[in-house]
Amino acid sequence: MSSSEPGSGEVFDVERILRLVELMKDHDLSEIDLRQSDQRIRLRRGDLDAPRFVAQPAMQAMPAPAAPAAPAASSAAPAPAAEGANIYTMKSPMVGTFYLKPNPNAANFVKVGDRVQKDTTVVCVIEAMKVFNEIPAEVSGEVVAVLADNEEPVEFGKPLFKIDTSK
Amino acid sequence: MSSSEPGSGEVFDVERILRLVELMKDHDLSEIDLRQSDQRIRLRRGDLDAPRFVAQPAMQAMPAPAAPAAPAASSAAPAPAAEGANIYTMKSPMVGTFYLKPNPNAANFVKVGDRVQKDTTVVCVIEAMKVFNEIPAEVSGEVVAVLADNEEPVEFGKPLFKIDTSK
Amino acid sequence: MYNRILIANRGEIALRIIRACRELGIETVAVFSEADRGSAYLELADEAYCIGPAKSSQSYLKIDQVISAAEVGNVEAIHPGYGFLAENSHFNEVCRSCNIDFIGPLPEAMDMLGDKNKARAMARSANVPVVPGSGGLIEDESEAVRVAREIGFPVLIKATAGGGGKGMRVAANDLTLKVALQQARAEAQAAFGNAGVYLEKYVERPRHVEVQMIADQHGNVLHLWERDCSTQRRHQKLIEESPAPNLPEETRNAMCESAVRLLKKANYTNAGTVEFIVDQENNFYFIEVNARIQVEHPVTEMVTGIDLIKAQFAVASGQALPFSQSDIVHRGVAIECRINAENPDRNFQPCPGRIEKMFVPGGYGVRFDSHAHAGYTVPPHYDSMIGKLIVHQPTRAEAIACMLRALDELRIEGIATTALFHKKVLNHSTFADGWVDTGFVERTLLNKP
Amino acid sequence: MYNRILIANRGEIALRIIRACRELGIETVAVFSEADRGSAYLELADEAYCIGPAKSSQSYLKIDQVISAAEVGNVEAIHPGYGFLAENSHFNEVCRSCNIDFIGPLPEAMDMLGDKNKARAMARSANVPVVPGSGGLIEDESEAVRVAREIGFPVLIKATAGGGGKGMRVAANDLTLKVALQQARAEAQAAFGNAGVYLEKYVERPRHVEVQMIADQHGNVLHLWERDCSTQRRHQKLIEESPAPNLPEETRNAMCESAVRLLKKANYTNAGTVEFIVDQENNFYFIEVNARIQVEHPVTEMVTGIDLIKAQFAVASGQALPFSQSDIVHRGVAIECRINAENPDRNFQPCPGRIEKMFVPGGYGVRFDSHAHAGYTVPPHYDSMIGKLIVHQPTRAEAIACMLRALDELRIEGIATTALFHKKVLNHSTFADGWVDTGFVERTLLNKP
Repeated sequence: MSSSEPGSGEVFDVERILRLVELMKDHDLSEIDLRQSDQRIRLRRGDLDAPRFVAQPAMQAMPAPAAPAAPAASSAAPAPAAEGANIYTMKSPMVGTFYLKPNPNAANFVKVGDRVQKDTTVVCVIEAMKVFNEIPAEVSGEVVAVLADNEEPVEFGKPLFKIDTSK
Repeated sequence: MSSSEPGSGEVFDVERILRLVELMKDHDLSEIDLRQSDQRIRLRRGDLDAPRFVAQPAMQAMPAPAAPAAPAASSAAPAPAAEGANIYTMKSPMVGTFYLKPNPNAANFVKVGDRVQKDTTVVCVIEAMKVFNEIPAEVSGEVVAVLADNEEPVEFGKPLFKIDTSK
Repeated sequence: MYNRILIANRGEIALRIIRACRELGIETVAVFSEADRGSAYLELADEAYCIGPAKSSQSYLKIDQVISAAEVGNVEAIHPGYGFLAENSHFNEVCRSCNIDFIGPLPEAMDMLGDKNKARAMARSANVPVVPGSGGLIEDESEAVRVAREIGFPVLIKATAGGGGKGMRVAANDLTLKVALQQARAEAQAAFGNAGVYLEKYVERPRHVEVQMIADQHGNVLHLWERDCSTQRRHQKLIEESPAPNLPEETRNAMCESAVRLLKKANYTNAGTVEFIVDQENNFYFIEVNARIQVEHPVTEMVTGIDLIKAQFAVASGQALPFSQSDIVHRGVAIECRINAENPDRNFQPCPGRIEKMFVPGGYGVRFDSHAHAGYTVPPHYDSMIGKLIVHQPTRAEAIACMLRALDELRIEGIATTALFHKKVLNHSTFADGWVDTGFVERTLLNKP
Repeated sequence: MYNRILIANRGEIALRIIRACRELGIETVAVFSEADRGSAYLELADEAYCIGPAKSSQSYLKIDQVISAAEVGNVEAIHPGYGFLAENSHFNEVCRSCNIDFIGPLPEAMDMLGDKNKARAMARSANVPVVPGSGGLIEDESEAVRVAREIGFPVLIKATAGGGGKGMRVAANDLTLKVALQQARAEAQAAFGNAGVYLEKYVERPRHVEVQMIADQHGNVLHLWERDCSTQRRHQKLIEESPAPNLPEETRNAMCESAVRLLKKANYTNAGTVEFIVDQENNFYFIEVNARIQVEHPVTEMVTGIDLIKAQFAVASGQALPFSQSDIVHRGVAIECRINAENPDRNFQPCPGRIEKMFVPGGYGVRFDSHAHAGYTVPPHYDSMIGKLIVHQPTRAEAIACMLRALDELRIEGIATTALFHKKVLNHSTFADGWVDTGFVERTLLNKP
């Protein structure tokens, strides 16, 4: 392999990273931090998070909220997660029951491929405390994915739609 | 291998990192941080996880035994730790009271600079249960350091002398 | 008994309620803010719903979101814990209007006791002693002097529109009273545009003693003896214990009986606390009722052997209390130290952040209630309490010794906590002798008058 | 009381003793092997000396090194904990010959009760029931039949030179007895070169019930009620509880009184346990005395409110017991689960190694005694127990529910433990009904005859 071979490509040499990781595991290293001028390889492993309860048979914690063991901070931002440049993920503004159609017999408000207008096109209804809240699109564009099922209970921050704003 | 070979590749030389890790393990280092101009190699090992009580004002735990937070295993071997090539560290074979001289008025058994003969030269006495155990040198060579004080309580594995076996 | 309930709270009290429910076989639905996402205790709930961002006003205090989660979670009841919506009678009403039981008293009782003046009036009518005062506004000096002589000096002059100590004065005799009255009036006028003031007996070096109550829907109103919570800093409790040291038996009994009379009159149900202040002559005066479970409830659990959270569910679901007053025997001494993420060396400023390492004390007589663990990040958005260390021993001296050794064992690294400050308090002769008043900590340990 | 003592043990019991000493204001000197160097609990001792390499025979069992550490550490007494030197009467003598108190009974009592035959004889003379048997060797068939009929079938034939089940046979009637006798003889001859055998009543599905004792040097010998330790695997206790379920009150009292009679006769002092087996008809038979504090002592501490380690120091230092038999009231139900670093899925093979993460259960009624923590490495050289989870509740059903929720909370990652296996036991109807015998676990849960 090319550990001694010069060139800017070497930092990204997966072979070597692999060897470094093996080395960390074999020798119980918790961190490796290598720098040279503008180049850096930093590897950390081991104990960074909370005790995990998910393996517990006696519990059926809702995967969505409970699963992530990462520090709260990492997932704390309810801000829309940009994906690619122009894909906007619209999340639930409240906890409640998600409806894709105004009534059981009606057609869906929107389906993949539909164009939606910011603040005007109603994309779904979320029922909270017997109130049916019509939720308008947060951006203009084309619906590229519907991420929740009709009548599914959704919590605050649950991704509902992906909308391509470039179209 | 190319650890001594100059050039931009050397910081990332896995072979050398491996050697550094061996060194860490042999001497129970928890961290190595090497820097030179824009170059840096930083390795951390094991875990610094055992909760530390030493800061506790209410406690005066004996530093010697209590201090190392490294996993017990790493320091479990009572084997003499080689230092340099030819310096042998002679450790206490028992817990007891360490005496450098046969009686208060006598001269020390040995002092720095003295030559000692393996199994024959008595280098100290350790009193345990009213019994004064004469401790002979474990190797032949020249005493280069006396590491315990007269009448000091010593525990099993406490370094007592450094002996240069090359002389 | 319920099959499924929602916990409208977070942190240690949420975990405390989850624990009780698991033992009772009740399924739990937890709610959490974005800041608490991923907390380990949530995984002990059967379900957990995010109800909003970190800010309490947009999550834990948002009634519609909590109720909506309760409906989505399909629960029969909501336990509010303490703080947040626990004493919000509107929330209490909304729950019931949605056919969801609120684990606490009825809204009417909550409102009645929540209003200081109404509560005071009810106390009088239940002939529970209250701090003597002018009752109404003081019109002129002569009246002030008359009232002051009647209730006895020293007296406290309070602005009726008051708050934050503004328009407050202490007077020790007729002369100082006249001066103080004018100053207070002027200050009140300036501060609130209302010069109205009233008089109240000034209680020097009061002790804070409260009585734990539990009442069912069948007219049984029982007390679980008292707690002394005099070890405070800025009116924040630091250490609570039971029994109250150096409290004469007759005072103790009279106080507990007063609490029972008051809550009976208020048709109170579920758990609650009746707070009193006790002066240096062991006279006690009613202050207020806390219509909720309190942080320090474990102290009472240890000395009575009664699980208060389990009892709350039992009475809320309509069960009659399984014990009578005479069954409630007080055994030994329990002390609780609140472990807060605060830096005692920096004026107790909150110290949120990641707990790198943690060693929890254990062994005989030690209980630790905490949702924290190594790797847990204390969020900056909520109160700083991260755990409660409770000990139970046959005698007070043993309890103090046990608490000291437990505090030595407790290791929380990565953030500052109040653990070691508690040792200062426990090691002080005034605490050892059991003569702490509510001003002790600031006066003696923080050198503040 | 002592000012300074040495703890000749390691792990959780060393920590347990350190905790008691810190509460009593006694300075502690700990000893440790190279394998335990750096363990956190050592830092809670006032001093700690390394006394040898990992191997017990060269450290924790090395009398001269322990005594030497005691002299260097200048202590007044040695607490041996359990295991290692705890029941070594020679060590006991050596301590006293060095003017160091041994926290336990006198060597004479230890020797007397340590010898099974002497103990059996003493039990008979104290009129404590023992398992009926032939007493001496069985010479011929006719004698065997006579004795068997006398003590009642089924009977157990045991080789006098026996061990490991060799030369052991069960006989249900005259016929099988004759065959079994010959087989046992032949097997014993082959195995030990000694065909001598004797008869004993065979107790079917026995329960293991033991009585906790404490005695001072002033003739006070008291019992602290019983513990049921029938939940075992290969004679290793897994779960202990008090009171023993389904044990008739009169049996319980008779058993406790027998234990008192026996230890009085043996001039026993300090803490000890008298073990019995109880048959399906609730007849109880004396088995042996454990002349030490036991692993499961916390169960008794919870239900009696008496700290047994503190009591050991009190009586060893010459104090009279501060309570009488009538003061010892049994309250509620306590259960202990031993948390071992073993893999239940791999025939409980020991599983030493590093604990990566750990979450300790807490809350009302839960006690956890453990020296382990995140980052602690369980050494392979010693027994695999890393903690004891104890619960105390008003009723047995509540205690089981509390233990189940605590086991769910307990998280130990990096090594396998027996935590989840305990849930299998606790959830089994036989355990819930309280009819576990010493063969239950293997017969029912491990499908072994």
